[in-house]
Amino acid sequence: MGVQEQYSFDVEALRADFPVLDRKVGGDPESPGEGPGDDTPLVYLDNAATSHTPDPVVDTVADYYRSYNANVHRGIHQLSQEASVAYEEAHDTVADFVGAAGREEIVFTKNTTEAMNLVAYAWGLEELGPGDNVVLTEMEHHASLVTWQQIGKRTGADVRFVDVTDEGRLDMDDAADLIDDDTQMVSVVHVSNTLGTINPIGELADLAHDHDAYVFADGAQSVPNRAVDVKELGVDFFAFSAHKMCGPTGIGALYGREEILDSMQPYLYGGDMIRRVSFEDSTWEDLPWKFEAGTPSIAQGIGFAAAIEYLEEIGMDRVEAHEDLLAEYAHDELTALGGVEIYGPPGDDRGGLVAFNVEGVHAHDLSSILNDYGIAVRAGDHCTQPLHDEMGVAATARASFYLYNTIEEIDALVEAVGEARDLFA
Amino acid sequence: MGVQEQYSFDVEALRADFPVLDRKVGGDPESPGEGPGDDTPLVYLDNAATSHTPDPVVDTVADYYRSYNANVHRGIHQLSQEASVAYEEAHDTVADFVGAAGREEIVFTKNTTEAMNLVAYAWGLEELGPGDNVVLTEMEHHASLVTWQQIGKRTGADVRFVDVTDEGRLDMDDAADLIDDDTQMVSVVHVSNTLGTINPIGELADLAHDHDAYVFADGAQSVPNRAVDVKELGVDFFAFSAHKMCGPTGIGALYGREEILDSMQPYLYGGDMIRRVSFEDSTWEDLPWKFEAGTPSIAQGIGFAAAIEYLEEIGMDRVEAHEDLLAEYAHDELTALGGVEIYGPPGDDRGGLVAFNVEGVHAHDLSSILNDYGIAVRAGDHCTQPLHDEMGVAATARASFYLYNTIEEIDALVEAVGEARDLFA
Amino acid sequence: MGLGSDMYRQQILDHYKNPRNYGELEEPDFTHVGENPSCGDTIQMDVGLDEAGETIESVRFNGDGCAISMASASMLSERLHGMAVEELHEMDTDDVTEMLGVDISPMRVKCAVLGRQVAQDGSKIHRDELDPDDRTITEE
Amino acid sequence: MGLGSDMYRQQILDHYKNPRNYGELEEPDFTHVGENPSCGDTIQMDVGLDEAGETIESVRFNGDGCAISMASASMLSERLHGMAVEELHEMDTDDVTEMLGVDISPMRVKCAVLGRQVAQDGSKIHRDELDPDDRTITEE
Ligand SMILES: Cc1ncc(COP(=O)(O)O)c(C=O)c1O
Ligand SMILES: Cc1ncc(COP(=O)(O)O)c(C=O)c1O
Repeated sequence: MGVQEQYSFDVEALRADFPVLDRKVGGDPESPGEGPGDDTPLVYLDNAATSHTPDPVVDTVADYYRSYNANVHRGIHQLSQEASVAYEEAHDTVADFVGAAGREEIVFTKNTTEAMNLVAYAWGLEELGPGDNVVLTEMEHHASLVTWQQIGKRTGADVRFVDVTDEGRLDMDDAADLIDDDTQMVSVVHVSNTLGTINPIGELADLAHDHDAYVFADGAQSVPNRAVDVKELGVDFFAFSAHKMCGPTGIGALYGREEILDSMQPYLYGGDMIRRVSFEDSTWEDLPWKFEAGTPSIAQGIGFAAAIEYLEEIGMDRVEAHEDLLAEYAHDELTALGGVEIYGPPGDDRGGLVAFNVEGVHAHDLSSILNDYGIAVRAGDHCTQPLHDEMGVAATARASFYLYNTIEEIDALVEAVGEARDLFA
Repeated sequence: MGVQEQYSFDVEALRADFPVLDRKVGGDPESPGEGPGDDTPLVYLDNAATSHTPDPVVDTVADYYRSYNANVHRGIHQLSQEASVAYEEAHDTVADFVGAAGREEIVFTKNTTEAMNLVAYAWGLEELGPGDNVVLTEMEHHASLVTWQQIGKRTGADVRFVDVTDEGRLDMDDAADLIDDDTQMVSVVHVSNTLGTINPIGELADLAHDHDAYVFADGAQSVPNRAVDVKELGVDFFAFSAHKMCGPTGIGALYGREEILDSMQPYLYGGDMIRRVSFEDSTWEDLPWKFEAGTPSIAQGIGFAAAIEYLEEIGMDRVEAHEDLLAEYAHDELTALGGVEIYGPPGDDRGGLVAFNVEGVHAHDLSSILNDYGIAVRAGDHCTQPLHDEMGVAATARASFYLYNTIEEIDALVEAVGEARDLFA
Repeated sequence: MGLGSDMYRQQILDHYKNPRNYGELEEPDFTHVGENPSCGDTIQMDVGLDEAGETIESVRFNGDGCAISMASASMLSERLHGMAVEELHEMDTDDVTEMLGVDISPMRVKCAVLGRQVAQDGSKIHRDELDPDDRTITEE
Repeated sequence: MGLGSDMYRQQILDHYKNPRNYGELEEPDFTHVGENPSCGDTIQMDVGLDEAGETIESVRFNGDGCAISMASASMLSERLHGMAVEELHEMDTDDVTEMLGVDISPMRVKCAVLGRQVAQDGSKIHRDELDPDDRTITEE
């Protein structure tokens, strides 16, 4: 194809770090990890759901358990010192990666979803009330949509949704209408996990700040793929998950501006987040520990930092270039195939994923058939049910790319989609 | 000593599964995992803070990443099927282990602390109000003490503390006085992480149920060490953490009786916990998924099940016998040493830990000195500050044991404590 | 190829493209609707019984969904003709896959059994064994 | 042996067991209390200055805590005699460990520096450079 020559780094060499990419599929799914019962090589295009984890990250996690496993923060013994330093410095690594001022602005959470809930509970439940409103978009992931919807119900605050245009972009006129002086929070997805749209966070932040509202950008699909600087974006809160960016499951981060986090009451209560406790009352630890109650996800936090170091070694600009290349190629080839409807903006202006439907083929059938070809895509509503309702479809198939995916894998996808189309014709 | 002959399993052979036990300490704590700068063998007696993780568990986690890493629940492709089956079955394994009816009664949380907060938020914030009360004990861990204290403040409910006797036991007469018809919840630690006391959960559950109150037992220090059956205990809620029982960090479990969990509103909102979402409202998934929002801690959940299988292979009765042996031996030897004050019940009636102070030596100094001998103990308030205030000390040193600890390690502890005592004499 | 391809044998595709007994009964003895939310599948089953109420005499189904759920409902609608209601109640997942004649991959079983579940639940409601407010949902 | 043992050299133990300048000043120019919550260490420093307010003339400390924090406060109280206030303000962690003459393991640094921090914060409050409501806490 000659497209490989455009790769911004040595993709084939990098694939060696991901043994799961050598999986053959077709085995007995009831016996995971027991190896293939078939010879179909895996083509993994479900990276927006979760990315794979390279050996250096898996090894970092294993090394924690094998060399210096201990509880953090309060131990005087050496293992605890080592674990504490590594866990606390992981916050610095994450902070640096997204341009936060320091560890005091980075709270480790379970995932993006918990980060959203943390702010909804610790800030929203306290600050919102009847007459206030929270502005979302029609393309929000359930992580923010359901959370603010339910917090709205509990506090009496109104929840509004910025329209999505036919091209899959935010209607910024509608945004300007909806965001008003009663708006307390604008919660918006940075890169849509269904449409691939890259939203104009800076503009939305300006709109929100003009009305003294906060902005929470959901970076679950942006941080894995592009260089992000929260200060440049001008957001007040930002969240992302390690498992979508070469990191372990079970860990994510909330960025919050220090003044705001400082003014917020705690969210989870327990050990490690307190300063003094009596039977009557308690006082709280400094940031970010105030928001990390109980034994934290130590191994996963350390693994998160290792994932960031892995990505930084490649360079986020190169990762983004690779995603752009694959997304545009997939968009073009699926379009050329015919009988395929693709959702969202054009191929040269989107994050690294393509959601589509094939005429006459239900997305779940399509996904089953692609699975027979070893191709892993996601079929469903991708946690954006209301957006799917707006698009008038129950489900879409979504192919999403990451740094180890290749042009050949997209060729395999396109060919298999063609076969499915013909099967149902 | 001859005491080894009383071991209920081959402790030396088992230690081979825990490479961290071969650590030498004295190296540079700023460079974790880079190996020792000294030759002092590690004696790890900080298991109540966190236990070590055996190779079979570490390998299970690594194998997930290397062989079938994928997001769960909704994927049709094979990796997602494999990951889903393994993650969902991990709930069954945990349910079986503690005698729950099935996966619908087991919610995976970050840790014990989050499990407590889940109930405090999803049940407590809704159900508690002025006039109600929650009964705790003076020996509660901050995980429950601070949580109910703060939920009490937010709802207007009264929070009461059952007295601890001089011998470190619950004053059951006081419990009978405090638990009344306005009591909605009795939240009590099963095995105290400071005193080692094994509390009479069954009796407390009867008291609570006589007054139509729920019982939440904190099993963080009991499940790792003894066979637990939540139905036999008669509790309504129960919680524990994998990292204290050979499992990964970042995962724990909440047991809740199905009828109660079913009647509760969700806690965290987002993907995977919903059935239908519109812009206006949402409906919820079945148990336990209703309480697991967002991408779960998949690798850690699978690792949790592997830890349970590891423990079951040894047998929980044997684990308990080993803990009893070590706790009694340590209690006796430290008592015999002289100049040591030990907190809590006698040596033959306690969980596998001993908290103590040496006359004239601050616990932090003691811990520093023990660290020089390679001995890792915890010094501080062990997240029971109010209990320490009651005991009239700012801090205690705590040695806590697990299945890989030996009589020789306790001998080393006792000898080093003696040296510290003499140094300060 | 793995399990899935097998799922789209000619017979399945034929039933999907040309569903049998598609539509509604004018005077069904019972009618019931169920869904499989994760796929967005929805199926309605209309059933007519004999005088004794023991044997199924007529069946129509309609709805929207993936090939597996639609083909399975279509094949079921043929199978149910003349079947004793008792026998319907005894149909389990194995009977459905046997009827389909293909291996169903685990994540698609809920699609395959939707039609059967709707028919069973409809009959149970008809017999007052199930609360009519209970919705039929095939999802674990 | 590692870092820690070194911490309990004779000099440290001597200052711990026989603290110098222990007590309170009758008329201090400033007095301040600080704590290290995780250890439960609490230290009060009373300081008297010369007429110009530039040189430290008298120091007393009291409190409760581990050997490192107490010995460090005791040694500091000796060192401060006759020291320029400016010099006190310039003291950093290295100066404290140098004064102690031993390596301080990372988790104990907050104990070692508590006395110095209390003295510095007290002086800053005296100079109106710090809000008197700010508590002195040595914990990262
Ligand atoms: C009795 C008790 N409860 C609760 C906890 C909290 O556990 P985690 O930190 O895993 O949430 C602990 C451990 O620190 C404990 O010992
Ligand atoms: C845009 C977006 N937001 C939020 C999430 C939720 O992330 P997590 O499941 O890791 O909490 C996802 C991924 O599923 C996503 O794509």
